[in-house]
Parts: sequence; C-alpha cells; structure tokens
Amino acid sequence: MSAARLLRPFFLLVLTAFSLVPFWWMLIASLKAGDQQLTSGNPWWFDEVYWGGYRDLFAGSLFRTWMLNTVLVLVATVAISLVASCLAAYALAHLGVPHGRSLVLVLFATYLVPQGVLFLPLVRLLARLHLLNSPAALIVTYPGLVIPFGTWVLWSFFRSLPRDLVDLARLEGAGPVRTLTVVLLPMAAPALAAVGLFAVAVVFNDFLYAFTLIQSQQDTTLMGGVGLLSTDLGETGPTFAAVMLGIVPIALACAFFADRYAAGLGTGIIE
Amino acid sequence: MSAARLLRPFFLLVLTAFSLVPFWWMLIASLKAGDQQLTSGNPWWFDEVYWGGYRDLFAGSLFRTWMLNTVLVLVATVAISLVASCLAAYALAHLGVPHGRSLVLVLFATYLVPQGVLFLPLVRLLARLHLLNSPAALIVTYPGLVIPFGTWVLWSFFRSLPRDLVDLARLEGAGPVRTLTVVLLPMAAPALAAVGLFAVAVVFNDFLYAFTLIQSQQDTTLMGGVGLLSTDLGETGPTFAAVMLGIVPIALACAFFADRYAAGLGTGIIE
Amino acid sequence: MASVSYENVTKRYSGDTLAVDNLSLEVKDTEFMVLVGPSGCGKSTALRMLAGLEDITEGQIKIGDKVVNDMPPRDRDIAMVFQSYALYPHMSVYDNMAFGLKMRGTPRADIERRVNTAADVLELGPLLKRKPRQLSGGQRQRVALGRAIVREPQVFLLDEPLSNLDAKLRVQTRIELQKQHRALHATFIYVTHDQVEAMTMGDRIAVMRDGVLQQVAPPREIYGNPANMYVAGFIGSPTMNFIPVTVQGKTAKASGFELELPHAPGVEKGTLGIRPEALTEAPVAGHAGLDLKVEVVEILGSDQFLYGTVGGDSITARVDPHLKVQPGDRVRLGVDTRRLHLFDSATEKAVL
Amino acid sequence: MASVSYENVTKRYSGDTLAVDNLSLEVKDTEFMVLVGPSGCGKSTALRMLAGLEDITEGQIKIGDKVVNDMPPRDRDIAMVFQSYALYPHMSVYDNMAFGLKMRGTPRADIERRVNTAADVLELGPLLKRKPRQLSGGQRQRVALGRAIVREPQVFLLDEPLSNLDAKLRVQTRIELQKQHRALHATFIYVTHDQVEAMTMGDRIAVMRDGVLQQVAPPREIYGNPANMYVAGFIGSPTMNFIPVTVQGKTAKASGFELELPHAPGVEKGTLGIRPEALTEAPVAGHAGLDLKVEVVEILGSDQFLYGTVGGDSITARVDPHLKVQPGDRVRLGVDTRRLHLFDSATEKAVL
Repeated sequence: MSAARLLRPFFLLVLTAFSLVPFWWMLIASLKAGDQQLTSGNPWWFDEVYWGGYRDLFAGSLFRTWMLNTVLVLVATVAISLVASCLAAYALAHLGVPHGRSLVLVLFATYLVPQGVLFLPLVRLLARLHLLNSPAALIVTYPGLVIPFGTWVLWSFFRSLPRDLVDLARLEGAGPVRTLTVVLLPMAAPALAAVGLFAVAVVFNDFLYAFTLIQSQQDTTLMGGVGLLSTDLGETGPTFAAVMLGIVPIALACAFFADRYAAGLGTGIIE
Repeated sequence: MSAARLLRPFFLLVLTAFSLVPFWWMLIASLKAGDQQLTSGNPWWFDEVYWGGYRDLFAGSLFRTWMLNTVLVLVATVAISLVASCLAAYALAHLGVPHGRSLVLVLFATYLVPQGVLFLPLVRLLARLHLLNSPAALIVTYPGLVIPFGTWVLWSFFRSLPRDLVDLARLEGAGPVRTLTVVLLPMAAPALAAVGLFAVAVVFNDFLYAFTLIQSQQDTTLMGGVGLLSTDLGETGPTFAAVMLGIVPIALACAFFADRYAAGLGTGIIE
Repeated sequence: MASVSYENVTKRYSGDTLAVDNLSLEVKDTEFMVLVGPSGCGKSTALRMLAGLEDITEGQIKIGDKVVNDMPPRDRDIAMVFQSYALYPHMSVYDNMAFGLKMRGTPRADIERRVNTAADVLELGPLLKRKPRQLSGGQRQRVALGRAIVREPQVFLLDEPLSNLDAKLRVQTRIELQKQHRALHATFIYVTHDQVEAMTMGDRIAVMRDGVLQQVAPPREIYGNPANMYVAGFIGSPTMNFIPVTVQGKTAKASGFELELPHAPGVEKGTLGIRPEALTEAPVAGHAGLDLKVEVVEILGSDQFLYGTVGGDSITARVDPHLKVQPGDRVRLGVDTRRLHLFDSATEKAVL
Repeated sequence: MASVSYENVTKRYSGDTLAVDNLSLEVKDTEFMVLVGPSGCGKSTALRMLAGLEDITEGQIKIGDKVVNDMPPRDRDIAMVFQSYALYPHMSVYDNMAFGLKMRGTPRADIERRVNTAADVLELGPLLKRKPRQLSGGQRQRVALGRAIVREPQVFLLDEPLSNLDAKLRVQTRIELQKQHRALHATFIYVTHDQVEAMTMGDRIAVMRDGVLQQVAPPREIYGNPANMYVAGFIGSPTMNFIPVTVQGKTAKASGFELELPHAPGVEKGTLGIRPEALTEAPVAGHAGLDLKVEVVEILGSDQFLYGTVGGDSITARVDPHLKVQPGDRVRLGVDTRRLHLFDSATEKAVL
C-alpha cells in the first residue's frame, strides 16, 4: 500500500495539470489585449485583466452567428450520423445481411483513410453542388467521418445484447422496423450516447474543414472562427472569449453526459 | 419478415458503396498520369492504365522515407498513449485518488477542446524545443490528442472488471504495480486494442499537424506527403500509389484487428 | 386441439453438429410435458424449433393438425417464457405484458382488461408501473409468465423459467406454475436441466442426451423403471448407487458383497443400481446386508445421508435422521431387494 | 491456534446503511462454521471484514490471539474462495494456483511441489496447462479451492463457493469440501444463502438476518429447536408450516383444527410451526388429525409432497411416495405432537 500512497499525489498532480492547462491558457488569452498572448509575455499569467475581448465579441454579431452555425452543424451532424449508423448496424447485426461481418470490416477500414487523401475530391464535389461557404458544406462532410466508426460501435453493441430480447420480439410478431424502434434503440442509449459524443468530438476537433470549406468570417462556426485566428493575428481576445463562452460549457456538458450515459457501454446494460 | 427481405439488398448496396468508394477513387487516381484525376475526365474510371505513378514512387526515395516516418510516428504515438492512459486510468479507478471521478470528467472535456484553439501555442512550444520539421513534432503532439479519450475508455473498463479479481490480488499480497501489470493489463486487451486503434485513427486522420509541423517533403509522413498533394498539383500518381501501398494495407489490418480484439469491449470479457 | 408432435425431427447446425437426432414425441392436449437433460442435450433446440426460432433440418413438427415447419412464429399460437425472462428494461411491467398484444393490434381496452386480469392472478397489480430493474427475481419471473398468459395461447413453451430463482422461491414458483397449468387448460412444454423440477411438475418426462431421446414416461415410471443407466443416474438425488457386478445365475457379486436377484437377468457382467433410500439401517429379512465404512455424514433435518465405501465401491445411503453416526463408523445396511436395478455393461440398458 | 472471534463488530456504510450490527461470534480452531442468510443479511460483509477487504466500523476481530483490525490482508494467514472463483482468465491453471505463492516470493521449486501436490489431491493434474475458459464449472471451482490450499493458511474463507454449480455437482462438491476440511485441519468459515449447504456441511450454523445474528448452533439443534420464526422458516425445505392459532391453556385453536400442546405456553396468540415430515398419512394415537384438501401433488421418487389447505391455512405434508393422491382429494393427516413448535405472535420467539 505504501507504493500506492506515494503514487497518488503524483498522479493527481499530473492529471490535473494535463486536464486544466488548455483551459487555463485559453482563459488567460481571452483576458489579454491585442495579440499579446501569442507574441510576447508570459502566456500563463496576465499583467492586467483586459475585458475588451468579451466586450468586442458582443459588440459585433459574430458570436451570435458563430454560435448559431455551430449549433446547427452540431445537431445536424449528430442526427444524421445516429440515424445512418443505427440503420446500417441493425441491418448488419440482425437482418441476416450476407457477408455482414466482412462489410463491417471494410466500413471500419474507411475510418482510417486519411482525410487529406479525400480532401480535394470533396471540395470539387461540394463546389459542384454549390454548397461551399455555407454550414451545409460541413453538414454533408462530418457525418461521413462519423458513420464508419458509429456503425462499428452500434453493430458491436447490437450483437452483445441478449439474443432472447430479439427472439421474443419476433415471437410476439414485431417486424424488423418495430424491433429496431420499439425494442433495440431504447436499450442502446449508452451506445448511442457514445456515438453522439464521438460526433461532437469530430465537429469540435475539426479544423481542416471548418477553416477551408467556409472562407468568410460571417458564415463560419466557432471552430472556423477560431481557425481564422491563425491567419489574422490582430485582436485575439474576442476569439478566445468566444471559446470560453461557447466551447468550454459544451465540452463540460458533454463530459458529464459521457459519465452519465456512455460509461455504461463497457459494462452490462441489462441488470 | 417481408420488410426485412426488402431492406436487405438496399442496405447491402448502400453500405458497400459507402465503404468501397474511397478505395476505388484512390485506386483510379493512382493509375492516372499527371493530375488528370483531379482536374478532368471521369474520376471513377480510367481511359488507360498508367503505371508511371508506381514507377516514380519507387524511383525516388520518397516512399521509403514516408513509410519509415509513418511507422515511427505510429509506434511511438500508440506506445506513449497506451502507457500514459493505463497509468492514469488505473490510478483513478483503483488507487483511491480523491475526486477521481471529477478528474476523469475534466480530462474527458479536454478531448473536446478544438484543435484550432491550441494550434498556435503548440507551434510556438515546438519551435522553442527545436522539434519542428521532424517526426518528433508529431510524436509529441498526437498522444496529447489520444490520452484524454484513452484514459476515459480504460477507466470505464477497469471499473467494469469484477471486483473479486482485484480483491484476490490484494489478499494474495500483490501491490498496486503488480496488480496493474500482472493482473489487470493482460485482461484489458480489448480495451487496450480499442485505445490503440483510436491512436492509429488519430495519426491517420490527421492532416493539420502532419502538413504544418513538417514543411519539407523529405521529412514528412505518408499523411504529410499526401497533404502536400493539395499544394503541389503536378503529378498525383505517385502520391496515390503511396496511399494504395502504405495506408490501405494498414487500414485493412486494423479493421481485422478491431474485429478480433476490440469488439470484445462491449461484451463480457470474463467467460 | 393443441397437441404437439415431433415427427422424426433432426436439427443439424453448420458443420456436422447434430443438436437433435431423429426426435419423435407426442405431447397431448393440455399435457404438462417436461424435456430434461444436461446442457447441450438438445432440449432447448427442440423447443426453439417448435417456437419457430430455429429452422428444422429434417422431419416435421405439428401443432394440432397443422404442420408448422414454415409458419412464422407469430402465427403458431404459442407463447414462450425465457430463462433470462427477456423483459425489456426500458418498458414498465404493464408495457412488457402488453407488448405481444400491441404488436398484434389488439384494441387498447381489450389489452387493458387482459393485462389487469393476469396481473391480478399473479399478484402483480401494484407493480404494473415499475421497471424490471426495480423488481426482485421472483417478480420478474411472474412478469415473464404474465406476458405469456395475457396472450391466451394454446401452447406455453417454458425454457428453464426457474433457474434464476433461489431455492425457496423455486419451490413456491413450481407449485404456482402447476396451479396455473391447471387453471389455463393449455399445453405446457417445459425445458429444464433440473431433475427435481422434471419429477415434480411433469405429467410426463422426456429425458434427452446428446440430441437423442432416452425415455418418455410419467415421473413414477421414470423413477421406478429407468430404461437405461443414463436415465437412472440422471433422475434422483443423491444419485443412484452404481456397482459393477459379475452375475452367475441369480447371484450378483460385487467387490464387497453378494446379492440374490429376483430372477436371472441373462447377462454376465452388469452394473447393479440401488437407490440411496433402498439402503436403510433396518435389517432386511433373508439378506445379510452391506457393511458401509462411513466417510461423510450429512444431516438434513428430515433426512440423513451416509457417504462411504463397501469393498471398493462408493455407496450412498439414506437413513433415519435420528441415527447417530460419525465419519469412520461402520454401519450395517439392509437392502430392499424389490427395488434393485441391473444394467447390461455393454448396452447400459436395464435388464432387471 | 486459528480460532476466529468477532467481538461486537459493526459495519456501517456511508449514509446510515447498517450491514452488520453488533456481531459477536466465536469460531473454534478447525471448526467448520457456516454463516447463512438471504442476500443482504450481512454474511458476506462479515467475511470480507475478516479477510481485510472491508474496514471495521466498530468492535474488533481476532484471528488466534491477534487483533487483525489494522493488519493488511496478506499478513492474516487466510485464503479466500470467491463465488465467482476470481480466476485470472489470462493465466493457466498452474499460474492461477501459484499466484499467491509467487506474490510472497516463495522459491520456485517449493511452488512447484505445493501446486503439484494440491493438483493431485483435487485431480487437476492433467489440467494444469489449460486456461480457465477451457474448464467446466466444477473444474474451475476446484482450481479456486486449489489456489487456497497451496497457501496452507490457518483459516479458509469460502464465499458461496458452490452457487455456480449445477445440482448434481453441488452434492458431489459438498462432500469433497467436507473431506478436504477434515484432511487440512484448518478452520473453515463458509458463507451461503442455501440452507441445505448450511445443514449438511456446518459443524455449527450461524443464521443472520438484516445484519443481526439470529442463532448459532449445530445443525440438529437449529433444525429441531429454532430460536425464532425466522430461523424456523429459513431452515428446512419445504418450509415449516406456519399456522396462526389462539391458545387457551394447552389447547391451540387454528382455523381448521385444534391441537393439544405438551404444556401451556403462556401466550394467547401464537403461530404454530409444524414441519412437513411431522404430518404423515399414518394416524397418530390420541389426536383426530387434520383434514387436508389437496391442491398440488409432487412426487420426487423417494418422497411425496402434498400442498393444500386445512380450513383457511396453507399446509404442506410429506407422505409416503407410494400413496396415491390426486389434486382435489381430501387426505387425513396425523400430527406428530412431539415435534410441534409455537412462536409468540408479538416477538416471533419460540415459546415451545
């Protein structure tokens, strides 16, 4: 036990630092004038608190637009990803699709295809569909990144459910559609939560698409707005203020959600 | 059952198309001369098979360098991520770290911090450490993207293991280090496999860091090499040939690995 | 008419696994038939083929007069109770019980009436709004049964419905199920690995082993006249004593004693079968008895079991609970020779 | 010396959950003590405190003369067998059995000798290289026991070690465990919810309920003289019949019959307790007997149980298996008045 007692404060320190550093850095950045945080001075502390970033953010309409676009993209991505992954996973797990297992493997493999490879054909496709420079470009793109992984997770989950639950539905006369909607989906809540979180992470972690598919500051999302930072190094305060007000709350909410729902994924669902 | 029968071929078709289209597109691209695939003609079929891409790839030493760097980055990222995630998850799950649950939540929240936000400070840090333009830059960066998620997955897994297994180790006199290495880790194979796969996916899906942290074509990875494509639209054949030979096999190998090991994550581990 | 008949039914899985081998069995209308055997003996597969959850490889299954081989499960007029209960965790007790009726489009008022009636019978009334995870094991079991009852099917299929209950509750539920069977006037086909359940509940018992039917008979008959060594060993607890003997005329000679059989069985080498309760501390006229070296004594309040050896053979005896015996003692046991069994060593069939 | 004593031990979990309430219990050296009770009665918590897996809120636990409250588990000279067996799925049988010795740095040759000896005793020799998932349930159970034996501890703690085995195997393993207990000359503390295991294996039985010890006594004593209604109902299967009666002098009056008690119990309202085997088809001199309306008949080969009603009370009787009875029949039963119990309605304590 003594080794354990020695390890405890060490881990505690490392983990806390690891977890809180990015948030701290962003908080500091949001409270500095100009581009001080990026160019000069101590990035971990401020000389004086500057509220201008938050003021400017609300002075323009940028924050409102970015937030609206972010929510729109987020909701659409999660919804499209969940519906498509569910249908695919259910068909593969329970409708006796021939070669289902091989299909899942190939599908999973697409999850590992580098985004860089498919970037240019994607841009050409979106341009031809006149979707560039609008949130629709992202709504079309993101689910493609989520569905392979989501299908794999839900397929694994459906296969792990007690067979009796599906057999009973069949005996009692439920067809495949009602078996999915009435029986399986309500039980799949933890798996659906995990896939939903993955979709949120894809949207939040994306920099490439948000930054390149939407060029104008007026039409982009929070993530795109933050991306613009790297090309326009003037006033960084408002951008980081946007991050603190928009992204941090969502990130924390997702973490609690993960704890509440998705954590059940690894353990038995049916008590 | 008739609805199910109707749905089957539909799903089969959609999924197969969804899964195979990217691979097909890349195969075609690797067999075309110049930048035909991106600029003109039918991207889904070739007029004539052009093997020049594959020839040129092996004529230069690029492919060898890219492959070596990719393997190096991949192995280092997976190794560092697994070790760090394991230690953190074990401490949080079994060593009675105070406020462990809250820490996991905050840690998970960092998984959702947009990469764009932290991009510039990261570049500055790497520049100061003289790590830019070498694979080391990526080896430092990627684990930071994997560890929050990895810790969460392993923490959930460790908590779901039967308590008896840990109790017995304690009764028999195993300290925390031996409990982790001799008892828990060998059983955590499916969870470790899942985290490892996630690490591979982070490396493969990354475009931002591979493309920007390493500027020279000589020192980059396959992903960076593919990224260069979007700035240098000359001869695309060799690049796609590299993808077909380097990435596709690894992606398929990972998919089989996922099926073999990580699929056990959702179901009971102990028979 | 809700008789059920299996006619030369065989189930072969991919590869050459033979789960059920040429099963022929008639279950009469309103009979309580128990399929019993160890896990992997094919009893569950036989039930699932009848339910329509598994295809039939060869032969045919009839419910009443209709061959149901190609009939979808929902049209077979059966209901099934699973070992896991298969309750939907996200639905209330009411919704679980109403599920089958809803799927068949039964009018809402009708559903309500039938669920409430079944809930009253099974004393589930106050629990209708709960979720399965808020119920005890016994309550879940009753909900699973209730879900079958509301459908009012002609045939009930029960797949190890008691095996997740503790001992006391299993006895109570066993009795409850027998009352329900009588009240419902339906055919019950009940699968279990537990010989006590088979003995106590079945009108007739079908013993299976490795996909092959061994014997079908009422409980008394199965217990008193097992067709072979397998059935004899499977039914009864503690297990029947099996003692290898050589036979000369009417005399059976074991390693530690000799016995006169009622008549000559016509085999030379055999296995003698004696149930523990046929060995008692009371001497039996006309036979010297066995000299048991006691190793373990188990007192169950109402019974006392002695485990030990006679010569080179392990022997279990059931004696009066008030007899004082210690491990290491020697006890002389009388043998009730009217209740002897003898099995041919080669075929394992009963010859006495 | 490897006696174990609990002295006023209390375990309180966060909140106010009281798992074990002021438990005092002496377990003698080499005794086989069984803690029995339904799930949640505190028996497992009591065991885990002794093992050192749970802290003790109040009181103290001694092994031999030493107070072990603050001693780390590895130094207590105990070994534990878990209900789940807690076998490591990635280790061979040999490595699972050698685990504890390896962790204590026992020399390799020594480990090998001790594991092989234990493997011989438990007939695990041919399985040493297998992984747990390649073993049957019974084999896993023996590996878990073997892992405890190789450590040669003074006290064995067994937490429901048989509850994952099927009925036949449970009987065999019960007997095997008793032989091991005698061979090892160690103290066994055995936790179970199964009264049959408690009755057959324990030198003494401690019945627990809601964290409170109800009675400690040898099996015969527990069965014959239960201290209260709870113990009387928990021990014995089928359960003792409980019949509410009003008492006037020596006469107890139930809804459907009257009985003369051996002496006046001194209470006015009580619950009469009659074990099923104290009700037989044979008439008993000096008493008219009960008139049982039979509802369910269960034949177990060696026994026959009748379930029915007398007046307004449910009654179970154990009768000769050859008696022919049908549901709906009326059977006159004699009562063995020497084996009557009477419990005070208010305190539920035995008064007769």
